[in-house]
Amino acid sequence: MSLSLEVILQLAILLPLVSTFVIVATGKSPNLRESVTITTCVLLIFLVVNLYQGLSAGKSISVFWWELLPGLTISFDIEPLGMLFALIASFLWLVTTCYAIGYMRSHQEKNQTRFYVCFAVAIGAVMGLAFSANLFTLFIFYEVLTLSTYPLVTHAGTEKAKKGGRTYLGILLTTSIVFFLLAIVSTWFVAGTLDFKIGGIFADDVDKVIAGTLLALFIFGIGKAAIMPFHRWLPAAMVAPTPVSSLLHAVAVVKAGVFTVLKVCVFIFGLDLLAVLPTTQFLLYLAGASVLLASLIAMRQDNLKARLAYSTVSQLGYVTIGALLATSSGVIGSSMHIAMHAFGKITLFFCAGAILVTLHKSKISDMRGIGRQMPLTMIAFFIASLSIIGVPPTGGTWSKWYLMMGTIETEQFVLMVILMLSSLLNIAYLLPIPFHAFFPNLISFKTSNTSLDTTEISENKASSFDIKEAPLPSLIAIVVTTLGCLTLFIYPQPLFELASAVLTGRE
Amino acid sequence: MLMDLFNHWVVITLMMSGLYIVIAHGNLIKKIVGLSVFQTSVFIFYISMAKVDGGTAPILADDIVQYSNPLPHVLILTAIVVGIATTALGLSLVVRIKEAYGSIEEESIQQQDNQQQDNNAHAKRKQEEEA
Amino acid sequence: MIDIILLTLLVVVAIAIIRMKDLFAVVMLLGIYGLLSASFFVAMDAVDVAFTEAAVGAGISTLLMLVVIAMTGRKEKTNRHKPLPALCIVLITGGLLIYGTFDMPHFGAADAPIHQHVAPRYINDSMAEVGVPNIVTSVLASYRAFDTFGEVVVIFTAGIGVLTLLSVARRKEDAEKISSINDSMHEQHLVIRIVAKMLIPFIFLFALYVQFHGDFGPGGGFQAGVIFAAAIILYAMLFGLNTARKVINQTFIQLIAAVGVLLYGSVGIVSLMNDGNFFNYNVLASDPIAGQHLGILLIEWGVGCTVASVMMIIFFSFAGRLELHQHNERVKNQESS
Amino acid sequence: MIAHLPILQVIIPLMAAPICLMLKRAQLVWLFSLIASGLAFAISILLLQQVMTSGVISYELGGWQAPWGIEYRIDKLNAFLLLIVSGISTVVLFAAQTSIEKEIPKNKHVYFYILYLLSLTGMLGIVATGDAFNVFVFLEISSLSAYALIAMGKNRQALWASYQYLIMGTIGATFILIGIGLIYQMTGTLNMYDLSQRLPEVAQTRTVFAAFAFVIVGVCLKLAMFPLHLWLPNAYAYAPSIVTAFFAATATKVAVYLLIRFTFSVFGLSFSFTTVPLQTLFMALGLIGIFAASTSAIYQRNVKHLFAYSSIAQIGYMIVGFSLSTVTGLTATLLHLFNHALMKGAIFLALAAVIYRVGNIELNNLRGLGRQMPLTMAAIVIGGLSLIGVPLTVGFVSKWYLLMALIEQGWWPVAVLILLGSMLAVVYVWRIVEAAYFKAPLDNSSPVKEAPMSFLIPIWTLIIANIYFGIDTRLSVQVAEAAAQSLFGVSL
Repeated sequence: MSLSLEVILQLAILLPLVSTFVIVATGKSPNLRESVTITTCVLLIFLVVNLYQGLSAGKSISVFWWELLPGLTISFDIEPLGMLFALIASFLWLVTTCYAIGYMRSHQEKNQTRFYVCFAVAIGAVMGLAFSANLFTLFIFYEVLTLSTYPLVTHAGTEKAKKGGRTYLGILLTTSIVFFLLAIVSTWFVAGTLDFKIGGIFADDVDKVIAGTLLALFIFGIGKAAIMPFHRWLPAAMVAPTPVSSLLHAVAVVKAGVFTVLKVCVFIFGLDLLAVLPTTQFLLYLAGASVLLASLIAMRQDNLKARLAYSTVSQLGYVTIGALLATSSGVIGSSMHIAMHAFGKITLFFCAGAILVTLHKSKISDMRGIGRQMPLTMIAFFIASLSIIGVPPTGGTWSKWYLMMGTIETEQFVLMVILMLSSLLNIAYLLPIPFHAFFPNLISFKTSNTSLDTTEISENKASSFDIKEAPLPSLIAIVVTTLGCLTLFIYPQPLFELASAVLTGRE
Repeated sequence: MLMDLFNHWVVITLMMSGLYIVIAHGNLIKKIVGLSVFQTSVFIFYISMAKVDGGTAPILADDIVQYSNPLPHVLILTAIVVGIATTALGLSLVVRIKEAYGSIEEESIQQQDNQQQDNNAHAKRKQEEEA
Repeated sequence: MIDIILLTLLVVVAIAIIRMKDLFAVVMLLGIYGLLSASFFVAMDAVDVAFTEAAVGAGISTLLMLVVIAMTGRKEKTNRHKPLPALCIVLITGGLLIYGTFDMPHFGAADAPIHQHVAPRYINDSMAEVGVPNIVTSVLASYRAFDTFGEVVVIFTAGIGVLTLLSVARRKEDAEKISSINDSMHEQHLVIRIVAKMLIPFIFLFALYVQFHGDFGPGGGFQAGVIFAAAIILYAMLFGLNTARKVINQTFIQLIAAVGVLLYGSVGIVSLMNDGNFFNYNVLASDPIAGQHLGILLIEWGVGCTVASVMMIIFFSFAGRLELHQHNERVKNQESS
Repeated sequence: MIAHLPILQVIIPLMAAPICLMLKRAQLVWLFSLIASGLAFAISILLLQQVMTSGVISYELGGWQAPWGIEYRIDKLNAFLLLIVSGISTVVLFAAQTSIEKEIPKNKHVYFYILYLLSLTGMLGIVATGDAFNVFVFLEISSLSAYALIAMGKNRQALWASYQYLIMGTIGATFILIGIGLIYQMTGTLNMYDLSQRLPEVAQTRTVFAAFAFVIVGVCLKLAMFPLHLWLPNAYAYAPSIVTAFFAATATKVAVYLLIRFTFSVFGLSFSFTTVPLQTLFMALGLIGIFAASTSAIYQRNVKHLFAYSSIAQIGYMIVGFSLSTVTGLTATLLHLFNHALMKGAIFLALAAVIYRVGNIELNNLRGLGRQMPLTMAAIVIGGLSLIGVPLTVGFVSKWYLLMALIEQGWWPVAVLILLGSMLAVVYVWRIVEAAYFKAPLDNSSPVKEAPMSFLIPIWTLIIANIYFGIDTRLSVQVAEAAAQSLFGVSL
């Protein structure tokens, strides 16, 4: 490869954006349009892998684009955490695109060109976000991501979709502009720079109260991390088509949020400062509460996607906790959890979408016995659930392990208990779904209206002789991500290396 | 001392009666009359500050030593012209308003506008419901 | 003493204006207000201003308002909709101004700052620098020529504004019908018509006198323009708009209005060409004083042209509208009867 | 000729106006006024360059020395403003011919261009002059032409709006006249620079205080600052669309300029902000203005009304920056002057295009336009994003500076309020986005075509400027900062 790594870095950001023009141009012929998308995905993965190799070889890759105001630049720099995020996002984009092709076609959605365009813009924004060298660049791509995903959320164009879109945009923009931007400006004012630096950018003698306030502003401002009072947008955004929910709300958007939280904790504040700030403790408990409460709410949801959404809110809390613990195992755990949860949750969403497309069911209570019709899907669902819960043989085990280690190291026993409790709750709200799918005749929890249940079950039985899986592209996608969950258990080495290099900078 | 400022105070009273007419009266012509009174009174204010005791009109002549200040006169000449320009434009607006609304009373015009707005809103809502 | 009396009268008139409901009376009172303030200006040694105020405040604006009232009706509706807030605003504003007066230089004091700074040069040196006895004219036309240019542009703007608002494109047969009715009406005033016919040339002559005499006494382009326009307006009122329109082509007056502004401006441009600053008349002729005289003469012409033609434009627009209005009323009455 | 640039800046559009009256044919007149405005723009660029390199330019009209004659005094501040006004005017004028075709009767087109040029002249004159009374004269030129232009609107409400504006505007101008009279009485001079030298001696008098109050109230009436804004929404909403685009982008800017000029240069910083409690008052009014106007904007059905209220809110931001009386605060205000001109110019031009095609500008008329007029609606969306202050648009740059200025002074709560205020902008901008992109067109509406090129070119020129100056901030920030510093007497 003759291209320099700097060029590749820029290409990785620009390629998805450039591809939008081609997608628009080929919008008339769906086949051509989708092959353009797929080609872009493959190319992007190729570019990112190249970058990864460069990083592994110990090269420093940074690009400077533009100085907006004196000292305030748009520039990019590759470090392990960003690399990790970019790898996951680019890989899952390919998978999701495959899935989306199957889903969108069989669902006969309108405005598909707009869909793919926004998709590409979003992934470009994620690349920019992952590689940004300072908070300002990150903020720009953060906002681009918000705006480019809005049309995806409201894709259906119905009144409900619009309402969901309003909540989505309202919360994300409000938090990012009112808190995040304020925090950025203040950081700029206090520290004089916004560059990400290991160990933070604040002077040693910085006023603890101000820094603490800033931390709180950051945590609340990064609405995409969905910490509890500002989590409403996530369930609201579930009105989107499933591929959108899966990519954006298992990978791109929410992970951009926690990624930003990690970045801010590690590279703006630095772990040393973080550990002594007065608000850290408070925010930790807030994140803990978010984890627990979201799990509890998830249990009460009957809509599958809503349940998954609340589960995501809860899992995001894990990452935030890991970041705020301010120890190396916490950070490693968080970084790995970004990846593990991404694979697990995207699989779950894929399955939910598959059920919706083939059986037109979105309520959990309607899903009894569907294991016979969609065995592959439901097995995948089961494995992914295990990963979310954090049980071997799935990747989720590792990240939860490190997170637990973090809580023990810092003697945050309350948090440890919370994490464990939440895992139990995970079991309670996730596992029954595949369980009932395969064994519909076991006694249900709702004994009062058994009669109703039985009739439903018999209906299900009547129609459940044929195996009726999702469209092929979607099915491939499900299989791939499920295998990902398993592989990450057996072979977490690259991830682990990247995650543990976060604090030292280079591998 | 008070007598020396007395002139100013009377002029201020004049200005304020003009301003009062503009604000308090609803008749459009009366408002313009008010503006005229207001502006003319400001002219009086300018001209009275130009006066010098024992001075004469600022036209040079051999046997005069004390002249009143010519500068405010110049300014007010300009301002008078500006005033008539505004009045003329204002009056032509009044004529057009009378033709369009059939009235030159502020209240009635406002009422008609509000009514029209309500009607529009009503029609819109109907349209929306149908759609 | 005379100023106190005049001021008192002004106050009385102002109160009467507030209280009157009959717009016709209000307009007449406004005319009186203009005249009284003109008299006050004379008492304050501001003869030029008095001249202008009498022509404008008492003359033109009263005339315009009367034309408008003829169209809109002369009754003001009784209710005053917000007397209390208005009173508050007025009291606060007035209070502030009165508060401001306490540190003001006293009325007529010769040691006030305005008599010490800037103005003395006009009084002492203008004869040598500009060479015109009327200091007001030299300040107006030379020291602050640009303000006066602005003033001409304001008048021009008003003319164009009134044209956009009131000009009517009417059909020919309508116009003839209207004019035939009007002509019959005007025939009643035979005596006045003959007297006016004799008077009008003298008014023109007077306008020319004021135009050129501005250097030495009160007067100048603006006053002359108004007087000139007044003569035409008088003619139009007595002989009917249509006759007047035949004498004075409407496009032609618009052209003159534009030419006036251009004439004024080109004096500045010519001084630019001669390496002087804009409106530096010194460079217009070999001798600075001669240059000043030439410059002032030309710009006063510019002012006169624009003012006279804009006044006519305004009057014709209003009166034309009035005619149309009356015609429409009559048609309506005929239909209803 | 270079030495005469300051006067040519004003004289060219001024002299062009009467010439237009002689040209008669509307198309010719349009071309001619476009050239005149373009020349003014070119001159303003030259002037700005000259001022940035060699400092203040003083031009004595009539060759008379400064306090006796009228002086044109171009410093960084007014050179910047001249650039904004003449630039926007040229771009907007480009679209005028097509736009007025449907909104103004044929026989009045020539008058329209004349009044437009006169209005431009008035604004340029206000900005360029260094003489307090000359300000009044040119203020009246711009106002009178504005009244007439607004009254040209299609509906009868335009007449009523214009009349109300006339009354308010004349009261404002007369207040300024009173204020100028009072300071003249105390100092004996009308020249702004001379005034700034002579005012400190008499600064403690009650007369100067009253003068200050009158000038400020008068200017704020013109500025449509919060409690004095009542004339603005109707005037903007019912005026012909081109006029709205022109005024929204320039007229209030000129008034803000006057406010800055009088408080900082004429009365002086120490008087304006120490003797008089201007800071608290203005900050409070600015904030209330932001919230009250943005909230009203949310409830408007007419899109022109909506953005008119948004303009009042944006003025609030400028006022807040101004009220801080720091270099950064003033820089923020000046930047926002420039940036807001770009956004509002673009948005109102795009609305003009919508009116040209659809004929109406209620929110419902926008339904489905995202597909039918994609380029125009995209422009409105980008302009709206800029209003919100999304990064990489100009709106972000000015918001950034405003926040910096507030934090610098420790006004944290105000910073939060400012940001909350921009959330209200999200709401009203999003109502438009939803209508345009996510609602099906009404059944009885006929499909429309994309706007013609004569609209798209100026609209997108402004939109690209919106993005360009959001990314390359060197020019705008450098000039705004230099202007602010020079007002504070900080040497560079």
